[in-house]
Amino acid sequence: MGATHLPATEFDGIEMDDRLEAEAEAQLGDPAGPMVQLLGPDGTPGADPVFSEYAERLDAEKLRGFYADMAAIRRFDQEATALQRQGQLALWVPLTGQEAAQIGSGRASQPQDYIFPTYREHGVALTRNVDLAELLRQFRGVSNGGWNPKDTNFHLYTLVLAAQTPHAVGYAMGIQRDQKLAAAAAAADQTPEPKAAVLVYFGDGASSEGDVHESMVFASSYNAPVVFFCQNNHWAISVPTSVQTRIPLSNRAKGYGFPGIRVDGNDVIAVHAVTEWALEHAREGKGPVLIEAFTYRVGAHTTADDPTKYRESAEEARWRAKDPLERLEKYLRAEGLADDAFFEQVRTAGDELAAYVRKTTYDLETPDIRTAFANTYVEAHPLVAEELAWFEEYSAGFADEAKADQAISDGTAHP
Amino acid sequence: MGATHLPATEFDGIEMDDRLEAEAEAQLGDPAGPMVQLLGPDGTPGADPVFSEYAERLDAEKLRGFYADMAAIRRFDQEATALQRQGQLALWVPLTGQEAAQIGSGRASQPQDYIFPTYREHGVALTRNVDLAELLRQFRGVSNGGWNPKDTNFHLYTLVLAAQTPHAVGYAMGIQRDQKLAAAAAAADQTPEPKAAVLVYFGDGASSEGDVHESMVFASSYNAPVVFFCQNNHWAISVPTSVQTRIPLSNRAKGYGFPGIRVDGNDVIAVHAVTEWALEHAREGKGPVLIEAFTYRVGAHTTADDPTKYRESAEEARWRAKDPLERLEKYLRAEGLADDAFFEQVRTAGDELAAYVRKTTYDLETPDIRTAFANTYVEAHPLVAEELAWFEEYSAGFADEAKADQAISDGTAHP
Amino acid sequence: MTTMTIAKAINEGLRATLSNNPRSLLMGEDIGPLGGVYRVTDGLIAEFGADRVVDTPLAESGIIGTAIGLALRGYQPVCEIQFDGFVFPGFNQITTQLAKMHSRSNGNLTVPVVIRIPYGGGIGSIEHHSESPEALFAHTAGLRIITPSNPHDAYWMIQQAVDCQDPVIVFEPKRRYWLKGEVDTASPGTAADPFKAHVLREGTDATVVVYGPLVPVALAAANAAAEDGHSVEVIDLRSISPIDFDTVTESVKKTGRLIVAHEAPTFGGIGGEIAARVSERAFHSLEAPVIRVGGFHMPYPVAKVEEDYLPDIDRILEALDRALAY
Amino acid sequence: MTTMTIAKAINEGLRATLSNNPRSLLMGEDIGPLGGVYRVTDGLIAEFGADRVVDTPLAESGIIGTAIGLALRGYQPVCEIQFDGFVFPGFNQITTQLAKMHSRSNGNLTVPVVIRIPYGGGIGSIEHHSESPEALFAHTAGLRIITPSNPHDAYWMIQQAVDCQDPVIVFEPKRRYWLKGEVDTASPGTAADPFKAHVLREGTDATVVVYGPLVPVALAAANAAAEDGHSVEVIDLRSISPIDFDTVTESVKKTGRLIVAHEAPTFGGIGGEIAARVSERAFHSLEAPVIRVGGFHMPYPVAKVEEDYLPDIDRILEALDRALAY
Ligand SMILES: Cc1ncc(C[n+]2csc(CCOP(=O)(O)OP(=O)(O)O)c2C)c(N)n1
Ligand SMILES: Cc1ncc(C[n+]2csc(CCOP(=O)(O)OP(=O)(O)O)c2C)c(N)n1
Ligand SMILES: [Mg+2]
Ligand SMILES: [Mg+2]
Repeated sequence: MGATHLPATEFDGIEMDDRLEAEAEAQLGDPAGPMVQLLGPDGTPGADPVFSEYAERLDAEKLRGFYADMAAIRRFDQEATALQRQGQLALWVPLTGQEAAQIGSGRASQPQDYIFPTYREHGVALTRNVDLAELLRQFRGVSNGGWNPKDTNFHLYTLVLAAQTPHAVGYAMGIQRDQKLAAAAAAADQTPEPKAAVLVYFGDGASSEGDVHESMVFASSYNAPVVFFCQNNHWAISVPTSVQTRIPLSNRAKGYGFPGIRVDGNDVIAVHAVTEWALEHAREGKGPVLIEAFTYRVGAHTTADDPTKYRESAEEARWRAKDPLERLEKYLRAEGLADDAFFEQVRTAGDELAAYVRKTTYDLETPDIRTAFANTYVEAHPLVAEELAWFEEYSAGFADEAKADQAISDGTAHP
Repeated sequence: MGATHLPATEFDGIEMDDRLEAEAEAQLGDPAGPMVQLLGPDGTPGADPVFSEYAERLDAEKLRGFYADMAAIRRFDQEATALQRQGQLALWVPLTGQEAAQIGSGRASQPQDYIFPTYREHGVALTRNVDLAELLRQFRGVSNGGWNPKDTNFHLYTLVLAAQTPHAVGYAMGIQRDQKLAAAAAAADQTPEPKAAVLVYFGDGASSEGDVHESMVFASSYNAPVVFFCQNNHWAISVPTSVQTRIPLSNRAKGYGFPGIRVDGNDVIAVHAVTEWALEHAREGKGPVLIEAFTYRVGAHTTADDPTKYRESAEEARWRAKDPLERLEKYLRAEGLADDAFFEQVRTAGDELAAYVRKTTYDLETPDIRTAFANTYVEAHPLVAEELAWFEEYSAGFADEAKADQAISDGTAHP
Repeated sequence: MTTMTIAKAINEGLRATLSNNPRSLLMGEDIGPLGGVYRVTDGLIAEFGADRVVDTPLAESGIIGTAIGLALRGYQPVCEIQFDGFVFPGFNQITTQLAKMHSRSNGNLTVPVVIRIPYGGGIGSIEHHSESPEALFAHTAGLRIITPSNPHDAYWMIQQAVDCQDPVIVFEPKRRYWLKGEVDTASPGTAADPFKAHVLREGTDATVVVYGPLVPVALAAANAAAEDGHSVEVIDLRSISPIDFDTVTESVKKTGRLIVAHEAPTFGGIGGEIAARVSERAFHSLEAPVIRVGGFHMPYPVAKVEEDYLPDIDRILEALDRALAY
Repeated sequence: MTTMTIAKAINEGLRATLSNNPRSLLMGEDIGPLGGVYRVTDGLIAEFGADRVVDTPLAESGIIGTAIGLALRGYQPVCEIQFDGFVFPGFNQITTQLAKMHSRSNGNLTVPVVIRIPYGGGIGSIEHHSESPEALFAHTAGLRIITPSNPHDAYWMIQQAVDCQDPVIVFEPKRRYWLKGEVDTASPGTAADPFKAHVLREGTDATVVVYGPLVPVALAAANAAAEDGHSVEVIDLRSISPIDFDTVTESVKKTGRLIVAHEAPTFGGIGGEIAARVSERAFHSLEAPVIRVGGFHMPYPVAKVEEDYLPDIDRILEALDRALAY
């Protein structure tokens, strides 16, 4: 079949099936297609005609910062897992293995950008200065949204998979409108706001949800300043990525006509470069970008999960060999950008963070259901008021009973 | 930017925006990209390395049949529109302009294939031997599904846009399972069933719904024998295709790794060839295909619609010049495959069809709400029984009242 | 005072909103040049431009979802869902996201999205175009649901919905779009609170509670009952969530009998909630059980039999007879 | 008779179905090698293979939608929705397609799809993992909804659901998955009809109607009430659509008082339907209004306060006191 007749795929329609099979198989291990990589698993730097430029902007301090961030969030992850084991948290969602994808992308964002995470983006939270103790509230069962997104432009975690993706596009449509208003204001001699974009995270599993599609349709239609960041960590709980797609997820962008880039998600430098490029692209009004960060969830899906049910430990071992921290450490040491003292300092800082998190978790306030009554609506609501009144009376009854019981056992009860 | 680094799109990430803009603009008129065409608007045949072979299989009778089908369904469309104007139908959804897309694809299907239409596929219905009078039941308001899909393997119309697409994939998954059972049966020396596939229709507007995406994900994941047939008729009621996508819709297949083909939807020979190829592909276990038939809705969205509110009549005129019937007529005449007598005969047959439809529409039974009570559940249901009993008593009350009134006016009422 | 239809009143209400509130915008399928399939947004894109009146891709989850995002950025989107039966692709965004955002953010975030849904039957239409799914939203905390029955209410309620900091669903009684009435565009008057029920007609023997499309039906039934010597009080609920139980209970304490009618199927409908709560609040006043009049437990039937399905004057009178028979 | 948990009973029921019915199959997220997040499908993929136990892409609309297609081709799919709060992306397919297919085809087509949904709270979980959305499905005609409260029912009801030619949603009380009980795998006995309510405890002073997770709570409340000298009848509804009103009405005619409890929010919940219909059927027998006990009108709250939200023994006793006070 002539290639001219299948403009819609790069596959030859007749032979494509065998190729597709082969490719799909290949992807289950290492990615078959090209992938942006600027730092190999052994710490050797790579080169790229476009993204090397972004990597070159990074000075030693920035690079050390990446390492410190990744080490901090890994230490935090271990501490949270421990807290869950001790019953201090109801559940924990570990990120180990995905530090580069999260720190690299988060550090590429600007304060004026707005970020929609899913529920595993603790590393991104760190880059947005979210108090990590606040982040644990949700997992301790004392809050559904532990922090105020207005403080950090880091939205709450969303547990309904992919539901945040259209929010991100809508937010970006709001930025577009704000920019028009700002342009008018600037004409009226005010300082213009810095241009902003939206960065939205979702997983390889979530990519199958219809909301991701509708978001991409809207984003493309309105040329919205949004970067879709898909962390392909190879698993959706027990389901491998091959069930969601038979070709790299970055290809999804082809259906909508905006760039899709697959990047080595364990290479913090490449992730940072690609995300910085994509956010600039979006902020400049050039439209959406899809980034697929090819990475791996080294631990369990959550502390309630048991990966031995569905995958080989050999696979985990293969990916541990591509560890994002180790490769950056190798690079920093090889280039003489960091010494033992630095790594020692990072370790100490990690321990301090862990201690802080442990303490603040123990101290987290116990919530009151009255808060839930108060926050269901912004404005007054008669049904909520009625139910709250009932609850108060009902609770007071128990208090009275308790008092009475106490009085009886105290012997102070009036007969 | 090196093309190697953006495997996920064929666009150069940095320059893509201008190109995208230009391409999108171009697509609003004629398609910019290549498109399968075997019969030009002026009736001159085209050639194609793959699909010409399929066209060559068509003998004169088949081609005349295509013409007769297209003429019949256009005549039917006019009659239904007239019936709506006369108040015999509540609503009509005209297909004029899309005859080639529908007859070409419908005629490419085999009896064992199962077809899921949306709500405008009257031409496909014709190719499946659906009684066109039965088809009008829905639009007369006497039935939600005028025919039994089991008789024709042509499913009911679905009005919730895109909702039928996952049904199609599920049905195809059923075919896969049946084929395994059949293979076992064949081994046990029974005649094997002919291989089957599913053909599912949806519009350019519906393509934005999440269900289309989830369907393509499932179809690709299970390599299901399903052909997605998108009739891009340029409009979703008043919204142009450019709001749904900025590049050809056939590109959507690229995101899932199966072939996507754009075909001239006003060229019945090309549509037939491409669909035949795609259905064979699916039946042979090679997986799904997306076909985008590039066509135009020449009339209103429905008889309730007023296209002058949203588009120029010049656009309609431009598309009338690409009329699917005229171009086939030109070709048949030029090649000496049909003469005046044939076209006269087609006209007479059309008038007969119109007369039949008119008569059967007048005669269509008036439904009874008791049918709705009966068909809500397959098995007995106490609430339905209770409500039906109430309804019978209530209705009987009116009958009694009417009888009493009658008796009074007759003077036969007992005091 | 101006006379206009409900459709026109909503159009004017939206025009007023777009004029007064620079961060409000409209979104939906075909609401631009076409002006919506019911012409409710007619002329607005010409006046306010495509950034304020947005023809969206055909995807309801995308419409609600992006509206939530716009609201998070400080905008006040008014989404049109083309027909009642087509809200369901957006159900997840409404139920799990829109309704809960304020609560789950501990009050830090507000998402004042308005969703307009033409609803109800009686227009001889095809499948999915005649449904009354209000109960499926009323059960979810965090949403408010209102439904106007006349042009004056329609004009003001749409604006009040946008002003409200909670998400509001406005169910518009589509078969009454062409119902004409007086609108006072200068002042809402008694329509100042969209969440309050209105006693439209006073009576002493029984109370009929209705909303939206059935309001004229109930008033006609009350007229017919009056001829038979029964004095019927008619209440237009106006707000389905919250429900103004004070007004309803007060009426029932006076009349002793309650009929609730809606087009939605009786089983699991909002009539059950009203019956249950009023029975609790006015137990000793009730001379008869609350009688519900509603759709049957079946998908909305085909147009040619919808008259048998829809609560009409006779069905309300039959219920009244049953209530009076106790 | 064998002793097993509810989770195990469903697992055994599914195993029996897969063995007996070659056209049945299971579909869902993580139901394969993992055996489902609650291990309800544990071991089944090993026994029946990946064509019968299908790990699907992560897309609920796709799961329900393809199940409908499989049913149209003559298969009987059993879909697992991972948690109550995640059914909403599939709501459109359930409400507009699955429920209506038989009706809209004039009875020509059947779609015997089963949807399993673990539901309810009390497990200290995070958001969206503790909800009780049954009322949002009960309002839609064409669906049937059942919920087992013990292993014997669970074993049989899941099989009966697959056998039923109508679509059936099975709400599984997730906090009772580990509740043990006797299962007679040889015969359903009194559990032969999944749509019939069971009187679990007889009484004379009041009736308590519950289902699913609250059944043990109601039984415990009845025990406590007995100590105070009140004789309480406890009914396990078992089927939420249809509701076995005959059994409930008969009981209320005897006891004169009814309390309905469910975890779902009271407002717009199925308790309203029960209160309304029983009030109509047993008006003269009711000594008190039907008292409903349910969740508050708020999104399901965070784990640390769910005890304040969930109906428990004390809440049922308080309702009983109120009913007895009339
Ligand atoms: C709509 C919805 N369906 C199901 C779930 C249950 N669930 C939680 S996480 C998960 C897997 C997600 O996989 P992926 O998107 O790859 O993200 P990852 O956990 O790997 O970061 C599932 C099925 C959910 N949260 N939301
Ligand atoms: C889910 C849903 N939303 C909205 C509608 C209302 N509606 C009916 S047809 C239509 C436009 C469909 O356009 P397209 O898919 O291109 O098909 P065409 O009518 O052009 O054949 C709309 C918005 C619907 N039927 N279903
Ligand atoms: Mg994943
Ligand atoms: Mg179209």
